[in-house]
Amino acid sequence: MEFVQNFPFFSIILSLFAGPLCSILNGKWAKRVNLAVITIILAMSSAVLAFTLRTGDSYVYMMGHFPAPWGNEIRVGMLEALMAVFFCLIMLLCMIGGVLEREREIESTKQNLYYIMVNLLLSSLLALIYTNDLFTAYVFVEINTISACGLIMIRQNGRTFEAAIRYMIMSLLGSGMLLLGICFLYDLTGHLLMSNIKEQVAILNASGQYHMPLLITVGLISVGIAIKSALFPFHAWLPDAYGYSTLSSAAILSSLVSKGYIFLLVKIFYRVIGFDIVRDSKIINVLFVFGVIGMIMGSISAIKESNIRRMIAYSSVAQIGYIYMGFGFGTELGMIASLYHIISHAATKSLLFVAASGITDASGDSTDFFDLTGAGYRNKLAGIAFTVGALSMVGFPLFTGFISKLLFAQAAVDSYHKLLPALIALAVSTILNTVYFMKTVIRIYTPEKREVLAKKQYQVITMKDQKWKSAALVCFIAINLFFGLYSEPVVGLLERGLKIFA
Amino acid sequence: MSKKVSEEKYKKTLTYRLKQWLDGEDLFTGTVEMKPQEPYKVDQAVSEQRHEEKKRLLEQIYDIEHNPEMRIFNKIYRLFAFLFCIFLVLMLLTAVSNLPTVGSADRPVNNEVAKRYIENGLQETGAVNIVTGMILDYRAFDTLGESHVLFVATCTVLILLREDKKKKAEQNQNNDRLYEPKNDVILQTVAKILVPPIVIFGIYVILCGHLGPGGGFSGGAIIGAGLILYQNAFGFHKTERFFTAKTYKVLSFSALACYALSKCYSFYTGANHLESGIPLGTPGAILSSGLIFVLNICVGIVVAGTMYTFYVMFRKGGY
Amino acid sequence: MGALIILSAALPIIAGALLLLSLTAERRCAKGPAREVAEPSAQKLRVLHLQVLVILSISALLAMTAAWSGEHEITLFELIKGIPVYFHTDGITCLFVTLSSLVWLLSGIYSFVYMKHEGKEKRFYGFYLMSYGVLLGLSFSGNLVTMYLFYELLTLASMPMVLHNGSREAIMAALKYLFYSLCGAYLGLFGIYFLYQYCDTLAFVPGGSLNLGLAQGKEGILLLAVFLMILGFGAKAGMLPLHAWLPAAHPVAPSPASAVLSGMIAKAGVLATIRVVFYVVGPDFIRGTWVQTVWMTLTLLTVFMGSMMAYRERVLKKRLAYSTVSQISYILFGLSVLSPTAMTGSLLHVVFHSIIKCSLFLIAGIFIFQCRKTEVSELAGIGKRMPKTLWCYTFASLALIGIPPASGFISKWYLAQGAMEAGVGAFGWIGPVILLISALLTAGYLLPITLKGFFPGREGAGLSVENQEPVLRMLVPVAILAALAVILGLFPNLLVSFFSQIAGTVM
Amino acid sequence: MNLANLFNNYEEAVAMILFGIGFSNLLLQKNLIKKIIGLNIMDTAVYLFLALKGYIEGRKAPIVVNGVQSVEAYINPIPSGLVLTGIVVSVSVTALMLSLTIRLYRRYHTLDLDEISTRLKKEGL
Repeated sequence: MEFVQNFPFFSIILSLFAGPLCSILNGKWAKRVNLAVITIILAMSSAVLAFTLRTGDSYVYMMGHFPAPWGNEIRVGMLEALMAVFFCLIMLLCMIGGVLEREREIESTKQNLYYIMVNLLLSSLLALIYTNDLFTAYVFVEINTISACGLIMIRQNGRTFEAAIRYMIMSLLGSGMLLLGICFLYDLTGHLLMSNIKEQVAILNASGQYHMPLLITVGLISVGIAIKSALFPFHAWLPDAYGYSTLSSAAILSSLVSKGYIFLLVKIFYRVIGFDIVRDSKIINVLFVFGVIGMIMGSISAIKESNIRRMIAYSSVAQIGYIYMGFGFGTELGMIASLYHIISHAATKSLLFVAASGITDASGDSTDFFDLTGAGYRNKLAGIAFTVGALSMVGFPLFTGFISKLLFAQAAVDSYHKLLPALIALAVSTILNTVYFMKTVIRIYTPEKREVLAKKQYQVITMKDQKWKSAALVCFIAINLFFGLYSEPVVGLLERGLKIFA
Repeated sequence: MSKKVSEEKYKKTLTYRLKQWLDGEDLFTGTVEMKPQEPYKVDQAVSEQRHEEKKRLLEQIYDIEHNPEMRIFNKIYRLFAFLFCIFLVLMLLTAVSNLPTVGSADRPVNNEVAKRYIENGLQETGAVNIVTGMILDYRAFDTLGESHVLFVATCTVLILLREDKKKKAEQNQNNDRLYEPKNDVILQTVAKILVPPIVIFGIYVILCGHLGPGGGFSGGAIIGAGLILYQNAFGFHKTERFFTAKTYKVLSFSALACYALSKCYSFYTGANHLESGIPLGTPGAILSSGLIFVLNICVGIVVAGTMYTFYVMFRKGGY
Repeated sequence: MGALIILSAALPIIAGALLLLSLTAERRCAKGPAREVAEPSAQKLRVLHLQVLVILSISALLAMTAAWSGEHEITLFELIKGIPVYFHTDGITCLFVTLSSLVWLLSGIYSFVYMKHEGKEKRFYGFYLMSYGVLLGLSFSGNLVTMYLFYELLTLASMPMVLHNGSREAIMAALKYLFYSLCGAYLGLFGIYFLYQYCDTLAFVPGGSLNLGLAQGKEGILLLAVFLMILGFGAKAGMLPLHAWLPAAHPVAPSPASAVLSGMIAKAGVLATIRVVFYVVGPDFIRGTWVQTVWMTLTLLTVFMGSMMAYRERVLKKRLAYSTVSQISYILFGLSVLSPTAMTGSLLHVVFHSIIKCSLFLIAGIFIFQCRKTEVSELAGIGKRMPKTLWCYTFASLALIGIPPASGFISKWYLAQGAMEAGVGAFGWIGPVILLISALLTAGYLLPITLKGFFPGREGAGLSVENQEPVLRMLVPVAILAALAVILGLFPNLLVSFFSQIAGTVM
Repeated sequence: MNLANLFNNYEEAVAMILFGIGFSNLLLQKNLIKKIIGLNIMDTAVYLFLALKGYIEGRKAPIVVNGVQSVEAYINPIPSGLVLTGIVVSVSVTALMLSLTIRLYRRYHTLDLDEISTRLKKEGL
């Protein structure tokens, strides 16, 4: 067993350990520790990715002295490694991008608490990515939920509290159903480890025994996770949470947290239930329908929104709709499209949040749509970055959004019955996206009247004023371009990873 | 000859609009704010007015008492939610009605996993209490996560309730009697008598976690209860002599760190098939079952601190 | 050979990017709070012009050689599985490559002088080169997705040329242009999703690669998709109903920019439409369907409306813009008739219109540059001052109107003939009639300038004396273009045979 | 649903009904405290359900007494462990919810969530 193979476990335990460590440090040191930890984990995960690419197969890592099914274990393939690398990257950039806001908006004595939350969030995400045990997954889902709630409400105003409590209620409903589903599965199969459960489920499915409970279990788990990841009807908490929490929280929440749950759902589909069984159960049609509705409704409410950050938040409702639509196809291609969209949406949405904050900085911290007039000239880089993000969101070629839209179209071609609704939904939501994103871009590039400028005294922001944020923005743009142009290997990697994922 | 139409009337007509459109003036008035020709103005007054309008609108929309649509919407929403709950319960009952019978020994749950836990648990973990052995050795990863759940919850509570602002703290000092109990003789006497046994019992429960019912969580909870009782009786001044925020920080950090590191060690050795040199000792003795003993203590410390911290935060927002 | 394609397209893009980068670099080292770049010295400018000229000519040379030396193809890389970025060359490619090289070179030479009074040369030439490269890529692109990619890029690269002078109107016009093109392109994308599924391949095959067996029973939705694509790509070609950006964008752009804009970039829409209709879907699929009818109606409407608008327009460049709208719809009408003759006609008209309209815009630029005149009414008596220019203008307009033997006549003849023999029912005669009317209108809105210019009558006092002929570097390109406009009309056989052969391959 | 079996494991049925009650309280109650109570009912129901998984008729708790180590002697230890873990989770979540409620109450002097959000929307924007 090579030493590299320990890295997934190390990365989990390292971030887990960094949490309590931050509790005894002051804010500044906590920040340094946090950044260092994320960087180290990024390096380790890329090493793991390289390793899995070399071996081309996934391996099982035993947590403790007892093999499965007696002990815990984690399982690492290239899909997991890729996700880990990507999540670390995005989280690092978000943390770098949001430095200023954090220092401005968080009480100085509570800074370190924020970094505790981030560390534990990272560890729980990694655990969700790697774990091979359902109950462990449940425990870390809870960590994920609570620390996400902490991220929301660290900036203390009424909005965030309300958002946090709505978020908690929703996700508690979700995790209740998830836990119940896990109990059912345990009762039916007598195992908690995913692989063993799958064997048992296959036997049950063959014998036709316990068909009904199995169906209900799949339903419970899918609905539970759908609730937790803010699928359309359950998104009430989302706009406030993303719109009013501090910048890095908004970016991380929108790009990573919900994605962690979604990845868990993929894992459960493939590794626990078996995808063909899921396909035969009608549950994915429900997911499809809600995904499509979410695509449209999210965009519509985004058009109606006049607060730029809330607008971006609503657009991520639509994007999550895309992802679930991809699941709904119930095909390999659809799953790959969704996985790719997880990546591209994470890259783009965090870019958009950071850029939007840059723009609002240049317009007197007002997020109101009409006050952004001409902000693109006052903060050039942020303007460019926002334009890039917007173009990527509306599926402009060269950027990642275009690729995922193409992949969705390809997937739609495969599943005959869902073809028409899927394509029409794609087209409609693309047009809607164009409307509200282009509207914003046009607004931020509409020159402001001189007298208004004289009255409002906006400050002009250059790259020197916000070094960190600018660096993050540049990296984000680079990532978007990379995934837009060089997507072929990534998609291929996703395919291979998905093959050995089950 | 068509009769002359006045300018503004003409401006209203469809033909004029069509002409505009054909001239390519702008199709998108109002939707994408493209008004190239007449200069666009946003001065203070306009924006003020806009905000005013928004406010009024919101006033109308969101005061639920006088907004029938809202009320009806709420009613419908609640109705649907209720129906959903009913549906859920029915589903679950259906599922349950198809589950294997409760209490029978031949259900899928009772498989080789439980068998090994029971039959070899004592030898493999050294814990007489099989459940403890299971959660702290076989499935220790869950428990690690679980104690961190507790920790992160404490941190959120600190975020929400800890008063760090100077003047707030002073206020608390001023109306401190609001937090301090009257010197209640009965309470204090009872506390004098009760607190030591409670704490000692808690310690006993923690230490014997691997021998009998109990363990870190229960024992820690008991100790926390003892601390809370003490605080109630004697007030913050006395507790602050031995238990402050700093104490809690250090304790919880060291406990969690110890927990994490030891588990890290055992996971690492286990995964790499190395022999962990930790002696299991003789089953039944206090100093037995290797790491489980240590872990119980760590968990106990964390839980006790957390319980007390919850209480203090809810009560006062600061130690 | 394949490498040549990439090279010729990449060279201008990279060069332009480098220019822009150097611009930002200058801005960084520029002193002062305003960070304004000092106006470059004449020396610097000459060097810059030389660079631009060299790059243009080199890449033009490469592109020509790549295009004219038989059919090649090259796959750059796979965008996603099964969708490569794929280039190949055929007749249409040759046509567009040659034309755009010609237009870009000539208006480039012209702009060396013209851009003096616009300023910000570096930025302009940066985007000028980039859009040239992108246009080359567009005409080389060998499948639908590649074409879409470059089509969008073209919008992005050409937009800054519109907003060059940075005035509020310019910016709004540019954003309008952006918005219209994007929306059009998305209508196209929706179509691509469908064709992707029902075609054997996305690559361009003469006569189309639509798999009718697969499309069985799905005709309705497919027709809708095709229609949307025609509409969407028509946006760039200024077809109703998405034409509104053209008259807004042209007047504010610098004259060389508007020359290439209406000369070639608007033709990109035509190119896309040709590719979709004749190389992917295939003309047989939409012949005789409602799509063809609606398409023809729209184009004819545009033809008529455009010339009407041009007729009642005061500002010269705006008038020319409207005439572009109508003239390009001639081309689209010729395509929509779906007969070889008409297609030959429209391809001819592509060539002629590019040359003519380019020269006309350059001349309008001369008027602005020499005597700051934009309104038509102000141009009375201009012929006294700059007869050569006005003669060029006259020849060009004659050609555009289609007075035999000038070039416009040939193309319109083919168009009308094709329309009549195509068997498209009423349109067989409605089309030619409308073409005729609009030709008259064209005469109506172009010739008065000549007349007033040479025979100002009493109003000639408007012009002060010192307005003289422009320098040769401005005059020569215009002269060349005007001459071409006439000469090609005199000896059209080569072009005609070439285009009819192209048309023969697709129908 | 076959009723006979439903009556056989009526304990589980009770747990499910409890779950439903808790769920609907968490979803429908306006009062935050009641929501939290609902949450606890829900969790408890799940733990009851989980504990029932381990129960085997006439067997003892899994603590080895005088060396008997046969499967027949003890109930299944796994669910008990899971319940332990779950309880801790629910404790933490409850604490978090309660402190959030406290903060909201200090701000708005009401426990009605709709009321709070209405006020927010009125004051906001």
